[in-house]
Amino acid sequence: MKYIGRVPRVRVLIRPKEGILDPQGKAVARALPALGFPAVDNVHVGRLVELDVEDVSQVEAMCERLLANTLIEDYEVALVSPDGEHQSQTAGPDAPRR
Amino acid sequence: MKYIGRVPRVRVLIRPKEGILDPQGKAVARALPALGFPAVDNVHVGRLVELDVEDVSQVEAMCERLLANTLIEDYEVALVSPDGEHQSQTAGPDAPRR
Amino acid sequence: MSRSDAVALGLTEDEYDGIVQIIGRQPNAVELSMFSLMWSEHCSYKHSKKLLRTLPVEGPRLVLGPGENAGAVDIGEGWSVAFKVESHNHPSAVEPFQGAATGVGGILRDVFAIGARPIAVLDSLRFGEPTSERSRYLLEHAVAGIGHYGNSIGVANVGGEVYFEAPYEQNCLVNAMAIGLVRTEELIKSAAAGVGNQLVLFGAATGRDGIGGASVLASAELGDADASKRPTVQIGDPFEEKKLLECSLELLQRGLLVALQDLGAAGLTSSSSEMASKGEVGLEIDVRKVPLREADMEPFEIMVSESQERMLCVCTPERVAEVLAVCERWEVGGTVIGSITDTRHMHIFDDGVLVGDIPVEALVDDVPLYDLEPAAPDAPLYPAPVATISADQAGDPRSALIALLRSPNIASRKPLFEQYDCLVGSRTVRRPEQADAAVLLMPTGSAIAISIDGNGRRVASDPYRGAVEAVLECAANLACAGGEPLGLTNCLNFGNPEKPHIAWQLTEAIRGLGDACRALDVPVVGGNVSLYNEGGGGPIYPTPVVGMVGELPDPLHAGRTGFAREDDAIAVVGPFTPRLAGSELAKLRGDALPTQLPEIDVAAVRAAHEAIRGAVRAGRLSSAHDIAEGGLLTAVAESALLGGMGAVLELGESDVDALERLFGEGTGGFVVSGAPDALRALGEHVALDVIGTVGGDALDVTVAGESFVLRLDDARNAHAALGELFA
Amino acid sequence: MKFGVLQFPGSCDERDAQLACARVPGAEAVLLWHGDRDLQDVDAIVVPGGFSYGDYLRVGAIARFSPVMESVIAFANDGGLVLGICNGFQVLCEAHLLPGALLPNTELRFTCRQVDLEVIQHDTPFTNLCATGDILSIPAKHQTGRYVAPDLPLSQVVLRYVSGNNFNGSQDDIAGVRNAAGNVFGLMPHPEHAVDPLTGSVDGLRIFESMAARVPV
Ligand SMILES: Nc1ncnc2c1ncn2[C@@H]1O[C@H](COP(=O)(O)OP(=O)(O)O)[C@@H](O)[C@H]1O
Ligand SMILES: [Mg+2]
Repeated sequence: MKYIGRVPRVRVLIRPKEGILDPQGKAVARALPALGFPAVDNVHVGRLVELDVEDVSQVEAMCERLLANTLIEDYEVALVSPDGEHQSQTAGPDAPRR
Repeated sequence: MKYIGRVPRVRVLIRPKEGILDPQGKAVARALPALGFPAVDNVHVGRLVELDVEDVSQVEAMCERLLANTLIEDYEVALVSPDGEHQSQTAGPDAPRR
Repeated sequence: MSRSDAVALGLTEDEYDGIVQIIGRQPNAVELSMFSLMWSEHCSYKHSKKLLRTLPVEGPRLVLGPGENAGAVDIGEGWSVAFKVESHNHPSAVEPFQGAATGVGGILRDVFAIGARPIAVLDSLRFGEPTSERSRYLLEHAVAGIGHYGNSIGVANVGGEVYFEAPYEQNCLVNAMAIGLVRTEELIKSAAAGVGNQLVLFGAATGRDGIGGASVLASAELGDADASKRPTVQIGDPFEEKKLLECSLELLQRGLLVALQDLGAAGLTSSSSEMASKGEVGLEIDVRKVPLREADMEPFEIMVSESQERMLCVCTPERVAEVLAVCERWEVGGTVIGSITDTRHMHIFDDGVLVGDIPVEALVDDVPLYDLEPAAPDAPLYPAPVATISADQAGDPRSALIALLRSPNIASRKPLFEQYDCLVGSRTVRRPEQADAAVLLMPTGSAIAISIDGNGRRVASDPYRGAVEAVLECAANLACAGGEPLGLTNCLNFGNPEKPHIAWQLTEAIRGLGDACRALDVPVVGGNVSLYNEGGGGPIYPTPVVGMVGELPDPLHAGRTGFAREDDAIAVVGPFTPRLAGSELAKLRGDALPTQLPEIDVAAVRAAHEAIRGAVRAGRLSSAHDIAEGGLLTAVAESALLGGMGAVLELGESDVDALERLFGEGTGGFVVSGAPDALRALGEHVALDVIGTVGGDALDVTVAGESFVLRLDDARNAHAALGELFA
Repeated sequence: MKFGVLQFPGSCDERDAQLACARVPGAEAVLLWHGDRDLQDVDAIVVPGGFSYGDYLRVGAIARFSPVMESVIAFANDGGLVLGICNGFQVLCEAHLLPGALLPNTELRFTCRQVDLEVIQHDTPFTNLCATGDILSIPAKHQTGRYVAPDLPLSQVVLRYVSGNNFNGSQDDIAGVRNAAGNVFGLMPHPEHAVDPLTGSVDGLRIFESMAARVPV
């Protein structure tokens, strides 16, 4: 890993599960064309959690227990460098590919 | 670009600007140690917007006009492939590096 | 589809055989999924219908009784008030925020489905003890979900109740009651009529939400591997419902509809077949016309989906364009999905291909009704509550009072109800904690009083008398605000009725409910039944939740709970015989539940209600509060805290034990305050005992020669204990 | 005096605002549909409370782009009086008619509570019937009312929460602000819910009456 001696920064993306109603995504999808952005599709709104954590292997457990509501949300965990680039990533057990 | 003939999928990460109180981040930071995850720091909670858009160059304008409120939020735009990997990214005019 | 498919869907083998006999062949997947839902307890009331028929459903002010989406009572000048309570227990146990939110959404749709504008919501909640992490989680999220939906849609949440008892640990209860306002002549029914008329589905698109039991079909048909086809949690979208509400009311106001019906449990299946059954007609539906959120849904999935925020209406063919235009103005999707026929069959098509054909009667009316086999238990059904205070604490009146004020069943509900908008609509004359019932201004210039009640522990102790008490407590709350009951709704939350002891609880409770309603001359306008509330830990306390709407002619004279004037006299009023058995104090010290509650003289209690109501309406009382959990002293403390004024109490000699006098519970008692003359006048109509004076900043209590003082600040700290659960 | 009250999909308090306006002697109030650009010759605009467009994405973000808001922006730039209440305040901030933004309450919870507000400026079109230092008792009810405005000039602060009443965590206890010109005003508490002694206090009525006092009849 790149950041030996530094605490890794982790990014968690949390989205409504496929098939679950996403009222926010629906509202944004309706609004964008009216603002002059017609060619938009498949809009979804989710949450972003970023944190510094020593033991990255714990993040999945954090997601399962607190950060995501796995009944209705999928999550995806990525390690980020300080300039925001991805280093690696893992996804929740049954994250769909959208 | 990789997806000639396919509509690109774009991911927008929206975060509270530095210096703006982030009570959601704080609440997560407070809850995690109680759940047995003590070594967590610098937690922030933001929004994730994902959409398919033909003309990716429009996304910055969408962010400025609707998706983010640049008085209080920074945003970052990334192109994603269908398996969730980053292809490239741009950040809002004055996104800080955290 | 075979017997085993039917059993997997929750039907019995006999029921399956009955279906085969009625339709003369084996049902296919679409038909069996429709039967399994319509013949479920939830839709058919097969274990409770015979008992419910014993409830009184007539009254001079009744406008709409049980059977429609909500009941309604007349409040004069051409206006009616519609109301109903409903449970959303299981979805809330799975996902408390969305479960509670969609519970509110569902009961609101019931109210605007009859053409009434929803004006208020109340909620009735039961959780395990807050010492359990899971109970705290359920509480926090259920309250947030109720607030989210009601606040966002702009319907005031004006009251409710919450109890914490161990038997609800595995099975929380989330009941919501909605109140609506409607011009009586504009009430609309749900009976489909007019062969050739069109069936329009409007509102949200249909997804795989809440495909509960029928998920078995999904896995059978689609293969277990296809995880994305699994049924999903219903997500509430109050914004969509707000538009749906305004759209529905505008459609009605323009006179465009023949019938209107909401989509609730069992989605399109139950809404359409019930409309057809009531109108004695047939229906054709083409599922491919239903707008879908996910393109690849099977016909049976479309028929049973419980996606929220959808309505179904019938209009004449000439009106379709206008109906769709109104939908468009409100940005609500609207689509013709079928029409009315004279076949008295449900014909389900998939893009023109017939995929289901069921006689309406078979689906809706031929469901077998079961007789219960009640048997009184000969051993206690529930373990004694775990003691949370010592015998010494319970024996000392001052520390017992503090413990009671702190008790989760008595502490101030402010941390909950502050999360609800109680004001929107500009009708709220009495907000939570201002009076024992919420009071709302009506367009006639008069007002209504509303309350919801039901102490499960008392019903567990004595199902008949406990249910009578629930009705009386609700009416007592109304009386304290000055309201006279017009109608009652109820939600019967019980365990598995196929078990004799649960059947006994249910039978006895419904008998109590009926007797109490008859004794008060209050008709039951509707309600809801939620059975099989049992987790690993055994059945819940039997919990009939009672909601009542009453009227009061002059909102200026709505009653108040809190003391309001220094030097007022304080009195105990009514035929009150306090008993510690089954009380909150008994629970705190870990006493087992009694096997019986004291006999109730309902006529005397009714007379007390009338006396209190008369005095409140005449503006002669400064405060009125019924004595409930925690007994007399708790009631006095609550009036003191809510009014911000102390009291000096002097209880003389009595042969009743001091603890029983101070903290014993029972029905028929009130604490009132007012000018000494006014109390004397009240005492001519009802038993009344002056016990003290309002004033100071403490509760200064002398009972049987012993005195103690509790400063209001200390009482207030104890009473704020629920705040810790939301920290 | 003719008030216009905007109505968006998801507005909740628009009828309450209409009723409140109508309590001002000689005033009438009409609803203005979000999709119409015509302001019907009103003398003042009220952007009411509620959850326009479900408050999805970000409070007020979608409503500010509705057709009626184009007219309201022009009306405001012409010096017309515009009052934003709760969600209306959020919409006006998003539309840049008022400085700042509203963020989730520090407790992250919806809270409905009667609050005390101190009048900081009485010489505005919205508070001219108050005296500086007056305390108004008005209910507040929202989940996203933490006002943040990094460079707000003090001169634009019109109302503050009295100490102990700022449950949302607003910067410097700011409860109500105006624009630099003074003709646009927004606040999180709901003056339209404080206009009738039967349902609460009447302190909110002074805001509507102040507006009428400024508009030549
Ligand atoms: N779950 C709830 N939701 C909304 N309001 C509630 C809830 N629980 C209690 N309240 C309100 O709090 C106040 C006090 O409640 P409670 O002590 O249970 O009253 P009571 O003893 O008369 O039944 C009432 O105004 C009631 O309507
Ligand atoms: Mg009561």
